[in-house]
Amino acid sequence: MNLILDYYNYWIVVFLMMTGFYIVISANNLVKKVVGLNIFQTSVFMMYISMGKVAGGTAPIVVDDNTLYSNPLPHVLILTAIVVGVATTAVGLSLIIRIKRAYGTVEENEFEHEDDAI
Amino acid sequence: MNFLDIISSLLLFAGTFFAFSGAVGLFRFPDFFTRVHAASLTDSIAAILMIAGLLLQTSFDLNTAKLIFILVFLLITSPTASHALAKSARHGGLLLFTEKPTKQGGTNQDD
Amino acid sequence: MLEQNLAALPIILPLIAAPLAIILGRTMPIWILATLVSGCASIISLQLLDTVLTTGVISYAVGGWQAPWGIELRIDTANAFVLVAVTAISTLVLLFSKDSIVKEIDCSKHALFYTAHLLCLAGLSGILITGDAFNLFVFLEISSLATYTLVSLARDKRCLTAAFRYLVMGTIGATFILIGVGLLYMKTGTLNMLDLATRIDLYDSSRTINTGLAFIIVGVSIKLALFPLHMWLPPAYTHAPSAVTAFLASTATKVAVYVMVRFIFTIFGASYVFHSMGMETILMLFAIIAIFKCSYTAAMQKNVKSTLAYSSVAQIGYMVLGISLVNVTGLMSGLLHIFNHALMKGALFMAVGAVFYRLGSADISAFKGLGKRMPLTMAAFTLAGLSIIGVPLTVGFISKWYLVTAALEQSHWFIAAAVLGGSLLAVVYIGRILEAAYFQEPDEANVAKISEAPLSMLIPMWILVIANIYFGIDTSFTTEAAQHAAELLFQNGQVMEVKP
Amino acid sequence: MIEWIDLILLGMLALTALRVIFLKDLFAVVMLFGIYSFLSALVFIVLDAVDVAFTEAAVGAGISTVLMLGTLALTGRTEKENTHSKLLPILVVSVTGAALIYGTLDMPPFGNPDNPIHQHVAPRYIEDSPKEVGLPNMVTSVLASYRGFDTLGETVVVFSAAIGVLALLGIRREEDNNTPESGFKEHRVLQIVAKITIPLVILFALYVQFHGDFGPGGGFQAGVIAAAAFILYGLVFGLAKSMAVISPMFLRYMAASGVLLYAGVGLFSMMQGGNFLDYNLLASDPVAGQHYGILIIELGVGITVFAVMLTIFYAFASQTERSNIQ
Repeated sequence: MNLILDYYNYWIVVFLMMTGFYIVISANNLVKKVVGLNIFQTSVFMMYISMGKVAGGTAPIVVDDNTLYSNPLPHVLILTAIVVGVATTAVGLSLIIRIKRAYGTVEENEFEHEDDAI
Repeated sequence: MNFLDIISSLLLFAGTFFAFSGAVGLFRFPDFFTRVHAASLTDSIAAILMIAGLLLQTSFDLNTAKLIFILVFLLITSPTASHALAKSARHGGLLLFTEKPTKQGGTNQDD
Repeated sequence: MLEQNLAALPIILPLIAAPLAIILGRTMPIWILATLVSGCASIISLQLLDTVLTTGVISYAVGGWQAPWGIELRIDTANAFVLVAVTAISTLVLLFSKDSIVKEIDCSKHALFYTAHLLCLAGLSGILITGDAFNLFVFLEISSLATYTLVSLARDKRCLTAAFRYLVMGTIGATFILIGVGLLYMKTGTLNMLDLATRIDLYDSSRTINTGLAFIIVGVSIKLALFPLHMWLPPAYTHAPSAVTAFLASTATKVAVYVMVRFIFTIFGASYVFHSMGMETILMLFAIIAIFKCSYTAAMQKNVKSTLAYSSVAQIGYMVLGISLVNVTGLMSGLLHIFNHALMKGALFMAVGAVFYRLGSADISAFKGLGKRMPLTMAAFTLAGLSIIGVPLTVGFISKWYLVTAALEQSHWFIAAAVLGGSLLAVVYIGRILEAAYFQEPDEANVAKISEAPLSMLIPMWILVIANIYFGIDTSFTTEAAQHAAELLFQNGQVMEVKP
Repeated sequence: MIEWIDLILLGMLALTALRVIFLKDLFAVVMLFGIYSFLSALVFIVLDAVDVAFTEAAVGAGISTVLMLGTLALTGRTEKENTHSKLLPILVVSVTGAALIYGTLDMPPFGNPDNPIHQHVAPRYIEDSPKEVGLPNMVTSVLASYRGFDTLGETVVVFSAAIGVLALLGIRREEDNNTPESGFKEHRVLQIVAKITIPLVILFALYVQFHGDFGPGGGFQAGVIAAAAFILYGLVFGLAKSMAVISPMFLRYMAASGVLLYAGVGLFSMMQGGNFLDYNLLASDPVAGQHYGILIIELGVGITVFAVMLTIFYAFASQTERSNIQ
């Protein structure tokens, strides 16, 4: 029982990560791949934030001296990582738009076929 | 539990009820326009009731002001959003579920 | 002021030059700025290597905050050595690209090309210099984003799909590294590499740390294109503009190899990774498969760029093989090969770029008869090709020599044999191209437009070729640096102390 | 109580993510991603990461979703039948997942204050940063000062994204009147409401920008919000009008100057004889110096993020208009 209470959060987050990861590697449509990538990354962020939580703590903004604060460091890291994520998403989506214009499709097997034909 | 708390929880409860019924409507209603109607319920009355309930929980400080701002903002934007949705749908040729498609086009389908 | 901040400058200079380039707006001034900055960075990194060799490790606290609270930049011999290669190649590629990109990238995008190049350089230098595991991830992403952009700049539409595949694989790799670093952080509470090293020792057998190691190794393996996670690399290198390929092939994957070395030796410690986890067998296996499988595939390609791209994957196999031998000579041969391979592949891809500049194609059929028509370019190609094969008096021979020595030290006869077998395959794939260049007549249609490449391309190409031969004969500089770096890395992880 | 809310939210996240796998309608997939993002923002709030939640809501549910929708408008909204074998992905995911679950077994328990990450490094941030840096919001202190180099890197990542998008798509400025007006041309109500709300949104962005020292917020969130205001303007009044207000070229300069502002603070502190980004030297009093430093670099971040987000929107939107003409 203790095991479950200690780790339930991480287990669900692992499940979410793997769902995202599965979408990335199994999807044939490029937009869906990018969605999967985002779900994967967002779930990793949740893992980081989960470890920063202190039971009974509050957000790390000073209220008074005797408050228990959650750990601010994971928050900082994830703020950075979110930004990195959106930057990657923007570039990925731009590539998709260009691929659509060049190949007329955003389905991986279709343009792979065309690439092989060239 | 004092008087304010009771009022506040009543308001919150009512808000939850409307939010829930809005969600049910979103799934159960027959066409796009009625669904927009159901969805706008959550933005308007449910939001008003909930924020009112929360207002009673504050001690009339900065948080109160923030909540009021949120409420005002919601009251401006959410009806506009519903309006824009419905109008675009109508311009796009979506018909009410009671109407029949005519020769000029129009469709009952929504997704 | 400069003296004190020297360690940070290789990152800061290109980092500031990139936005400046956007403000400048015109291509020519941007090119001058980029080349100057990159040149300064290479001079600074030479200076840093010198300092590190004479006075020892440089530690620089960014923002004045001491590690582990702030971010530390930490330069020892290993990263200074790779940094010299990266910044030098970057400068030469910039010189080379001025004419090269005219044929391969739309005019309106030249300014963006140089900006992205600068960003990529900043990212790579950041990865090399930083002493903080999360900061490494941030710089990894800067260089990756710039790389995706660079690859997608070519006119051939296939570069788009190649760049997208690269983006997806690269992001998965980076996310794996992020997960791995997260697990380490969770267990140790720190992100500073040295601090991590001391604190990981406390939790050596923990399952969380084991998983962290696995994720980091897999993530980095994607980034460095270790077989079988290399599938993104050949299309990206084949379809990217030649100048970009020349830069990436000789720097990006090499920096990833460095990251692997850094994580294995400095952070986790060799004894944990290899003795407790048995990683060496896995790495060795994949490295040997990479050498044979990819050398073989390289020999099957119609496109010379594609041949060289597969050859790169095979060469990465040699580096990983060196690491997996777990002795100083092996690691040294790996580091040496990072440097030497940068010289060879830079020269080779520049030569292909020059051919592309004249003929608009990099197919083997385009190389027919070039031995007479573009003698200087093909001579450069030949010499660099001999270096890839590992002919004595070239740098390729030196790194393979140490690799074989390392294998024999461990009495792994079969590895020594594998290295020689790989060289034979290299003879095949380089030989095919040389055969076309020297013993076949050019196609009628091409005769008219073939002439020697412009000087701006020949000069950087020949600088690299001469370096190939110079460092093949006078090996004292490279071997001493690599030896020193390898010894230091083996000592690391055991002696570090962190102030409370 | 908190645990239960956490659990319910995580459950909803799991359902959303699973649904994405099986849906073929990409529009719905993207909307579900928006929901996923919002739900994860709620999880972040439950776990006390208010700054992160703010960012996730603005970026994941806001900007990312808008960009994805913009892409869908160009690429079509249904996914075709996937003929690839599902076996390999399932195998890879199972192995990876199993490795992670194995890794969780030695993890420090969730929420326990004795965990190593709460004992090492972080206590200094919690105990000393209000004195050393002088800000109540520790996240801002760590972000902008202790790990300011990361944040510089982050700003550069955003800048690189703009370079990437510009290189890939470019921004086409249609001066002539051939450009079809935005689809909302007839929406009088929308236009009026937009006129009322846009100033409020910009005001809010400024509040977030300068209040980040005391509460959740900071340059990044502010930049995104301010960009959202202009994106709304562009959507309602048409791209051409929006570009007349802020031209793409000006945005390029803005994006570059934000990074330069940030790096300039670092260079200045170097000139004062300190290390790169050492704000202590910006004023005679270290704490005041920290204050100035953080204020300026946050401004730099805000400017760059605003400019880049709007640039990306311009690039995407001008693609849509272009395909409308064809």
